[in-house]
Amino acid sequence: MTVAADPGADPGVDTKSELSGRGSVGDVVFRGIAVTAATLILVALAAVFIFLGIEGIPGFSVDAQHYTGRGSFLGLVVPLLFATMYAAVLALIVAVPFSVAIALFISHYAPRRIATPVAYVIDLLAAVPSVVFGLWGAVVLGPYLVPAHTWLSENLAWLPFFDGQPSGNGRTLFTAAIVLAVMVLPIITSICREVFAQTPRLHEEAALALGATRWEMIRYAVFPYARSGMVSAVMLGLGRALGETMAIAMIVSPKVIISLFIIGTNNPQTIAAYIAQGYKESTPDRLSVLIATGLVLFAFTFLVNALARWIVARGRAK
Amino acid sequence: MSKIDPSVDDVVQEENMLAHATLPRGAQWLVGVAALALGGLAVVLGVGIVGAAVIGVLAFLIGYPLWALLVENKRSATDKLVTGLVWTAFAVAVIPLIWLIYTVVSRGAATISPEFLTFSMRSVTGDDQGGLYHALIGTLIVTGIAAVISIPIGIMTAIYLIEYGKGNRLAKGITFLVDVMTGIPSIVAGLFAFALFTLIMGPGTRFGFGGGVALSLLMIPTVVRSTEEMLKLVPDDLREAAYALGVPKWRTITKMVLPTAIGGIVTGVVLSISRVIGETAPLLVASGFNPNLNTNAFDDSPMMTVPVFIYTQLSEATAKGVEYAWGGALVLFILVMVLNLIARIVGTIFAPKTGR
Amino acid sequence: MSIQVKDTSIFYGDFKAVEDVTMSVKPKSVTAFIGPSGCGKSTFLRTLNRMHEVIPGAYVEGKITIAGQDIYGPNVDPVAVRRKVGMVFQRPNPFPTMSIYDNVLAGNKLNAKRMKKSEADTIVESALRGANLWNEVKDRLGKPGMGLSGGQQQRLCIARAIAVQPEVLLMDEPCSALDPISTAAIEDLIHELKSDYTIVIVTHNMQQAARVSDDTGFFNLKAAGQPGHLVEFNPTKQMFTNPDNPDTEAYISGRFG
Amino acid sequence: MSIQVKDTSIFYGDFKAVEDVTMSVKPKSVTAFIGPSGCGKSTFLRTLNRMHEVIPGAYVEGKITIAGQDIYGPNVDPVAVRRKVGMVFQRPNPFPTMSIYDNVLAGNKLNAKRMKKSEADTIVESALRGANLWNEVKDRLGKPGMGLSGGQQQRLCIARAIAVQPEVLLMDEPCSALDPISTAAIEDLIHELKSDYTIVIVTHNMQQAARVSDDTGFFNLKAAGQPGHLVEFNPTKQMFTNPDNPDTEAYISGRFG
Amino acid sequence: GAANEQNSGSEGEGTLSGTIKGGGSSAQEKAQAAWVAGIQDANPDLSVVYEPVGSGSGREGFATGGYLFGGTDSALNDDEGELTKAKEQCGGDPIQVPAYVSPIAVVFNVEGVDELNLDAKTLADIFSGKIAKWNDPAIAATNPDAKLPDTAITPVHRADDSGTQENFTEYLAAAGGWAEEPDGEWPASIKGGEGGDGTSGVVTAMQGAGYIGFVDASAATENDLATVKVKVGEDFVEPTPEAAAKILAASKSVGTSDNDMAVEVARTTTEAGVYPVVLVTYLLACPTYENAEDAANVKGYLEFILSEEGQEAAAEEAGSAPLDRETADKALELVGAIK
Ligand SMILES: Nc1ncnc2c1ncn2[C@@H]1O[C@H](COP(=O)(O)OP(=O)(O)OP(=O)(O)O)[C@@H](O)[C@H]1O
Ligand SMILES: Nc1ncnc2c1ncn2[C@@H]1O[C@H](COP(=O)(O)OP(=O)(O)OP(=O)(O)O)[C@@H](O)[C@H]1O
Ligand SMILES: [Mg+2]
Ligand SMILES: [Mg+2]
Repeated sequence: MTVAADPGADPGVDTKSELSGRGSVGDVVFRGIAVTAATLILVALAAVFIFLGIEGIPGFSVDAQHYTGRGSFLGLVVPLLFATMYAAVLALIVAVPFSVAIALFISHYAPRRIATPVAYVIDLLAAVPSVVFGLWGAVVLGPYLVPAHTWLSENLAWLPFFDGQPSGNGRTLFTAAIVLAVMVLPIITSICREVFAQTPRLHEEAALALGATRWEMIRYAVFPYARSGMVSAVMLGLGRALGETMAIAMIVSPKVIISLFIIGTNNPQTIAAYIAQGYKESTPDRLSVLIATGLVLFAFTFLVNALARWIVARGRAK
Repeated sequence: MSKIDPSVDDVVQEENMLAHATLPRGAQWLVGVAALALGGLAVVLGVGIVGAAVIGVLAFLIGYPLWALLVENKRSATDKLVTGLVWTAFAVAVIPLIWLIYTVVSRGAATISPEFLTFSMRSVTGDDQGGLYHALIGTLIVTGIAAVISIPIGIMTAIYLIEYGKGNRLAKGITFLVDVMTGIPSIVAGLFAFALFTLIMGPGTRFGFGGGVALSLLMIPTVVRSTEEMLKLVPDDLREAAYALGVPKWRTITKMVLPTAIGGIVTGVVLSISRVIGETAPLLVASGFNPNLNTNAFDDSPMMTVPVFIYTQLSEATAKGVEYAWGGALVLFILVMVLNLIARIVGTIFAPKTGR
Repeated sequence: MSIQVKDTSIFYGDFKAVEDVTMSVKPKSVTAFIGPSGCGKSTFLRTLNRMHEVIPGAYVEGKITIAGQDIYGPNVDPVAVRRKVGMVFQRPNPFPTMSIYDNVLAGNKLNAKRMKKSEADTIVESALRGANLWNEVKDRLGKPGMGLSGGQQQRLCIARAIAVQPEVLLMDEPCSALDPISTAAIEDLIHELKSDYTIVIVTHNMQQAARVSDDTGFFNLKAAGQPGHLVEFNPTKQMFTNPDNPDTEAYISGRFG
Repeated sequence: MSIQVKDTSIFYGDFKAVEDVTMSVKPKSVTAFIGPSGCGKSTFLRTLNRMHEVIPGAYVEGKITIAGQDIYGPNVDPVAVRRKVGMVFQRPNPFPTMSIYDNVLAGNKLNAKRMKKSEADTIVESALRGANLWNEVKDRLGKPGMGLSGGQQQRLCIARAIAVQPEVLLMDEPCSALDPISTAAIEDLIHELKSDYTIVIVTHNMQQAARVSDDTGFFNLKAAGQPGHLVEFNPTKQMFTNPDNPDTEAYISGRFG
Repeated sequence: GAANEQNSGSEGEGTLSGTIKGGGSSAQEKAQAAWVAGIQDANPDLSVVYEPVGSGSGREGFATGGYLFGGTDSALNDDEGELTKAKEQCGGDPIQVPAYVSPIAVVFNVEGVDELNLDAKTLADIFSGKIAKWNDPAIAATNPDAKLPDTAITPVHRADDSGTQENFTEYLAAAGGWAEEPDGEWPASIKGGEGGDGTSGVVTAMQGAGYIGFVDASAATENDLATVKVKVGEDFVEPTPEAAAKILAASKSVGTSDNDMAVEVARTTTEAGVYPVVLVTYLLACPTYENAEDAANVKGYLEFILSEEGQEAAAEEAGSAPLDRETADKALELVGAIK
């Protein structure tokens, strides 16, 4: 471009054309595509919501016989919602510490020779279909955990979770929570591992140079940096746990009740499993009840996410 | 930290500067052996393998930091405790993983045979040899459709959120909705797709494309979230460097930002495929059941998929069905393993070359 | 390419970082900006190629013309501005996915310009020579740019900027991570480039300003939290021997004293 | 705290970056390292507080003693070494999620010692004053450290390092992103700190080396790709007036010439 | 038949061709598989798809025209307008014929007990939780020789909505004084007990000691589960296909039209050798189809199902009881009128 004329003498008719917006077509198109994609999500979600609404709203008030003996929609959905939340929370209580620990293990503790295969194996686990988890939980893990059930009911019966007659075959929420935890673990782990590994070296070194031990370095440099990534990892895990259908349906012996007791034969029933188990034989009225419970679950995840968002935002503001 | 009077600079002081007592080298092994011995003792005393393992691990978890606390200091003890916890967590979590994988592999391997992989279940009754060829093809097609729908939408949405929307209202709303989307129960996604195509194509439509749509509903949020995280990790410095070279924004994104983040994005995408490839409930509802091979995803006839194959085989409650179910599980597992391998290779090829 | 700046104020959202700058940068000369940290030198420099606006909420008031054309005018494509006005940043930022070779060619490659291998080789070699990096890297052009030391990385970034042959070159403390030998080479390069380009440089090194620049602008802050402003803009010789403003003298002598 | 280095070579995996350094740093003095880019100054500096080994595959051969104790000895905890040997990096790296206040206190908090608010305030203020940043940030101590300009960030990092009162302070081009006023303040600070700490500084600014240091080490590269080595280590005065080695003279005069 | 896609069913020479799709009862899945295999072997150009989506979805699919034929465990009725919808869709009274009768086995897993005889009342009390121990006098009364342990009884039901369950509770209600409304869903008011998802879920649950449950008789045989002999009249009857087959003759018709062969099963029968805990499952079809090929295919398929060969195939594959010829002939007559 050194050919450009002396700018003092030539204030530039030709430069005018050079600066005006030719290159912007690509930008407009690309941006348009991006906005369209983003909007599509909005549309899809609205469609799901509308569908659930249209198909589900009649289910709020049908014949009492369709509410699984709970009398009314509210009487049905409250225990279901409780159970959904309860199972997800139990699973996350188990999964989150392990996921974070394993992610740290891979990113900061293990020698590379171990870390790579471990990461690989854990990624693989995300791929095991939920029916297989269900099968494994019901056939293999459940019976294996029967002694644990007995032990818990004998020794920790003062906790409401374990206060009662233990199951004889392990088909309980206790087993399901563990299986669910194993199911969400790879999701949480792989995102955490990714964000942990991306902590800028500079920040890690800054902490180390201040005389931080490895753990302190992680607390000072890695966790703060990874916080939002960790929250979204947990949210993804929560989403999966809330919506998990087959594994819970196959493992748990359910009942539509509110109960903290997780090692017996009557375990609280979750919404997704309830829908799966009811939908095959359903008549139109019954189906609308099932879809209405789906709508409630959907609305509930909406609330949970709003809450999580609020918590993150508050944490950031500090 | 109290500052040592710097004018007093003698050897004694220098000694206690760095030579604070430390655990001997290999202390962890010593404690480990002791913990193992304790566990062994527990076995001898008849505690049982699981109990003994718990005792051994606890002994290590407590003993090692405690020793450090006595000899070194609290911080070092905390560090060692966390190290111990991380290793223990890893070991404990790996148990069910390995166990599950072992179960799938050992039970599935017995079933897998050339016939199992190349036969469908068309006209298979009793002890006839059947297979999951039709389901495998179906899974590839249905998941492929889901991927073709979700990956562009997901990645472009993430691009919008990170590169264009930064903090504006639409972006905030969409981020929120994407989070909400992760909470759609998979069966609801299936019911939605089924109802949608019942409306469009006529009643009772179960076909491959419907399954693909249901899965993409589940896949999109995962793609968006993971892509978003990866794009966030590309430093702004680099974008500015590209802008300053007179590169338009869209070229900066496509040629610089995406390649820089591609390793993570591919991992995320594969993870999201892995997440949906094993979905059963939505496929049962939306793409249905078919013992025959069907390669047309848009034809109004059901398309079998491996998870549904597994589920229906299981629900037969026969020995053969259970065997086929494990076989199907192993096939799915191998499929994902291959996908992961590809992702890993792609990831390494395009990973930022730090030169380290 | 002369640059005219009139009554320009620069904002980060609500925060006014730079206030009311008016100056005229002569074409084919080197102009240096000096001033204390935080006074807005980098901020001001970035408005000259519309890089400022990539920060969300950031905007510019006033009028800036390059070669007679208002670069903030309604029909102007910022991308076109940036192609004409190159930039080297304070912190080296080579593209991590690219080799040294590709980094130098990034300006062309990212814009999908086709060129012959020999042509590309020529551009790479001359840009790297210009940045005094050729000898150090000629045997490992295929290696990643991130594997170089800090100083080497910065020189790579300079090579990358000059490889696209802009008409104006903005440099934000380009030598702050460089050793004297590289610095001297860059300074020589600036001297050379001056015959083709209009160069604006931010520097903390007053000798450097004195050595390389024809004109100097001194920015200052009235107080912390207040916007920065241009105290004095004069030919470098005059600035360093007989500044108009007592603050300038204080600042410069503070350095030399 | 005297530092003795004997026959030390430093590696990144297979690549030998620095070869065979032997030197003796006097306690309570300022020692400067100079040399061309890529010669291994930063690398060498990082071995003095065992930061080098945090890079995977990196290792050190030879013997380095601080205050008579082998810091690579079998019983030595690298964490303890780093607590006694503070460090300021070439690129500012405040903790992104912390406020300015918390950044300064980061090191102190690590010691898990409960501090009274007033005590903490005192430490923060004196460290920030020491880094000549107090006036600029005193009204926004609660704001994030990343919101500062580059120079301000670097001064924040210096404040953070001196807040824990280490016995040795390593600085890797601490002023390369600073303006002269801040630089002068830091140089003054170094003068002050010297009575309490042993200071080792890497700098490209030869005047700075001349101004602040008692001893100077000159590193050089025989050729690109070869390991760097210590050419000469002598009192600064002698180095700048009458160097032992013709290479040193060439390098230094190249700067001044 | 062979399952390899490339050379499937080349032996047949039937003339039917095209594809028909039906769906419904998952209990019929195995029998349908056998029928599909049979008809496809005979007609290589015909594809029959049966989707085991559940009876409810099957009826819905049939009523809305999504399925050309349906399979259902409980007869189509008009409680929620399904029958009306189906009438509209078919343009006439839908054909509803029994497909087969399938015995439901009550299975148990009690240590040291190989045989168990129970009457309806005791069964109802066990499943409602009123009888909680294996050594309860009511159980001992019908099993004087068994060594019944003093352990808890865990009754297993279906966690999902199921036709098997509906028929089982129907039996309990009719013969045993079961207080709840018979339904596919297990009544929520009953405390205790355990739920299993699908037949396989119940089979899995039966691993637990002290468990009692009910599954399709073929699943009981397939999984080696011990079965209860149920008291009918003065005898205790095993759930064999032969015993189950006799029930239809004893049951009365409750069809809503001439095309409807729905029956009310005689649960309380005292006839010797009849097993009353059965599931009668039906096939749904329209009397007329718009498309002649569809009509021919559905007609051909249903005729095959009702033929002796078809009934035999189902019995072999699914352990069901073939229809007695009288019923089958009547059904064939209805099906034969499809056009
Ligand atoms: N992205 C940003 N958002 C908000 N304020 C900013 C941002 N970048 C810089 N500032 C503020 O703008 C003012 C000018 O900063 P600038 O980086 O331009 O200073 P500078 O003169 O280049 O300093 P230095 O010599 O340290 O690089 C400072 O008060 C700084 O805190
Ligand atoms: N992490 C690393 N891995 C491999 N090689 C490295 C790494 N960091 C630096 N090097 C190499 O080691 C040599 C010394 O680099 P170093 O950063 O110590 O130089 P320097 O003297 O500090 O240079 P500058 O003045 O540019 O900062 C260089 O050849 C560099 O390429
Ligand atoms: Mg700046
Ligand atoms: Mg360096």
